[in-house]
Amino acid sequence: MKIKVLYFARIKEAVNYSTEEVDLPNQVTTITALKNWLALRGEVWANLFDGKQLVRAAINHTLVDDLATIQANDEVAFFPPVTGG
Amino acid sequence: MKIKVLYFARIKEAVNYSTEEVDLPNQVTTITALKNWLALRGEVWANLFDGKQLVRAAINHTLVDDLATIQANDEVAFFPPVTGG
Amino acid sequence: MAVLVQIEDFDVGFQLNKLRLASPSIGAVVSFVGQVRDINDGDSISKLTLEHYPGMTESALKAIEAEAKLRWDILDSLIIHRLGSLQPLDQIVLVAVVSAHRGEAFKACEFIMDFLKTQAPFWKKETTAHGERWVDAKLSDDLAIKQWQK
Amino acid sequence: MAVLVQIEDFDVGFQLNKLRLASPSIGAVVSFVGQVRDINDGDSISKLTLEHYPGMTESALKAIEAEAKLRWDILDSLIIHRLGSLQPLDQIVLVAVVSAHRGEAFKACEFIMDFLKTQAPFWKKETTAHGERWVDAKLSDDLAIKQWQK
Repeated sequence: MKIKVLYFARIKEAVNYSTEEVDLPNQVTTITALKNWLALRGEVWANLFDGKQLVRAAINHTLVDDLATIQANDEVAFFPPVTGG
Repeated sequence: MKIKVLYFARIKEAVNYSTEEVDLPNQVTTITALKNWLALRGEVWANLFDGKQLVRAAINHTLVDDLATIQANDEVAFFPPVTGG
Repeated sequence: MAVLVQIEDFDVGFQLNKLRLASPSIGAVVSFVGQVRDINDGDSISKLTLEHYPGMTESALKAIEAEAKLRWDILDSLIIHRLGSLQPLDQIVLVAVVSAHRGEAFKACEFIMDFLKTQAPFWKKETTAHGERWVDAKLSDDLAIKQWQK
Repeated sequence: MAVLVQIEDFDVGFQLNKLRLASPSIGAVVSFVGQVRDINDGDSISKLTLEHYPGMTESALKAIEAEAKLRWDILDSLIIHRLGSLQPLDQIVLVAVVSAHRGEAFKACEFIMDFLKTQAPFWKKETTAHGERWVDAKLSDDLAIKQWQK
């Protein structure tokens, strides 16, 4: 299924992407599975999702945890803990 | 000893005094004693200090309780619970 | 740390900007503005008259500010309280506190308001269609104080 | 209940007056203003750049306001958060809450700020003499949330 993935702040700078459209394999249906699949892209991606830094995820503008389910046409975002205010 | 007594808000209206100088007998040395002494002035005064309504007291601009000691030249004030803000 | 007791209205925007621009180590500005409401205890209020105890008011408010500064890490504070004759929608009081971080300013500002309500010698008289009446102190204000007991 | 996310500065006095004058049943206006500080983690800050997640920011802030309105008896609220490039002494954020009585407005305003700090997708990058760096989230902000757990 096709989804949109967005990256923000230091994660955007690390992966050098702000937005991309990806076509997920059938077995990639959760945030955890998406992280593991993206980690296969290379060292930068593997380091990002190795669990040593906090990476927050949102689906369609709502904060979610790693077990959340992804559906076709979702907008998934990865970003560091927020620091506004 | 001579002291100054001030009255505020509904108490001022009840006793029809805002400020007076009084010369206290020797035995009147606390707020309680002063209340009892003023209560001898008549019905309005007796009603004011009969304990059925809250009457706050201050000595020299500091809130005090009824056991506080009065000294010569003190400024004593009687007023209802405050309602500012 | 300043206290103003005055008949005149005040400009909240001006006062808050003055407080925060005094230092770039200020990160947080918390303020409370009290406004005269049009209804109290079920009756329409056309006028509110504020009496106070000159001299004691200022010293009571300064003591409250000093206690707030002892308890929390705040950088400055301001209390403005009006006197005389007010109407619904008029401002009555401003309490503003500045600090490096927000938690301290929130606590100190609420503390100052809670103590002002129960310790500062102001009294309100309301004018309603039935005439004038003194406003009674509220039990809820006495209860609010309890949360600050050490 | 309004949310503004904007590059432009805001006029706190104007916004607070607009909120309180909307109704004579408002007795309390509590507000928080956040200001850019000149020093963070021991380094002088010459510039602060704010990035956000357009769309999610607005919906996150609206959800926080709605939750505050569910929890407390408040009459209205306003959140303004700035974006882009800021300097020390610049205003970053305004949260204002109006209610009949002060306790509700104090709690709701602090609640909104605490959740904004941990839930709204903003990120700060600081410019110091050593270059640029992303600001790390603070443990104290995560802890602040715990006081609001039901």
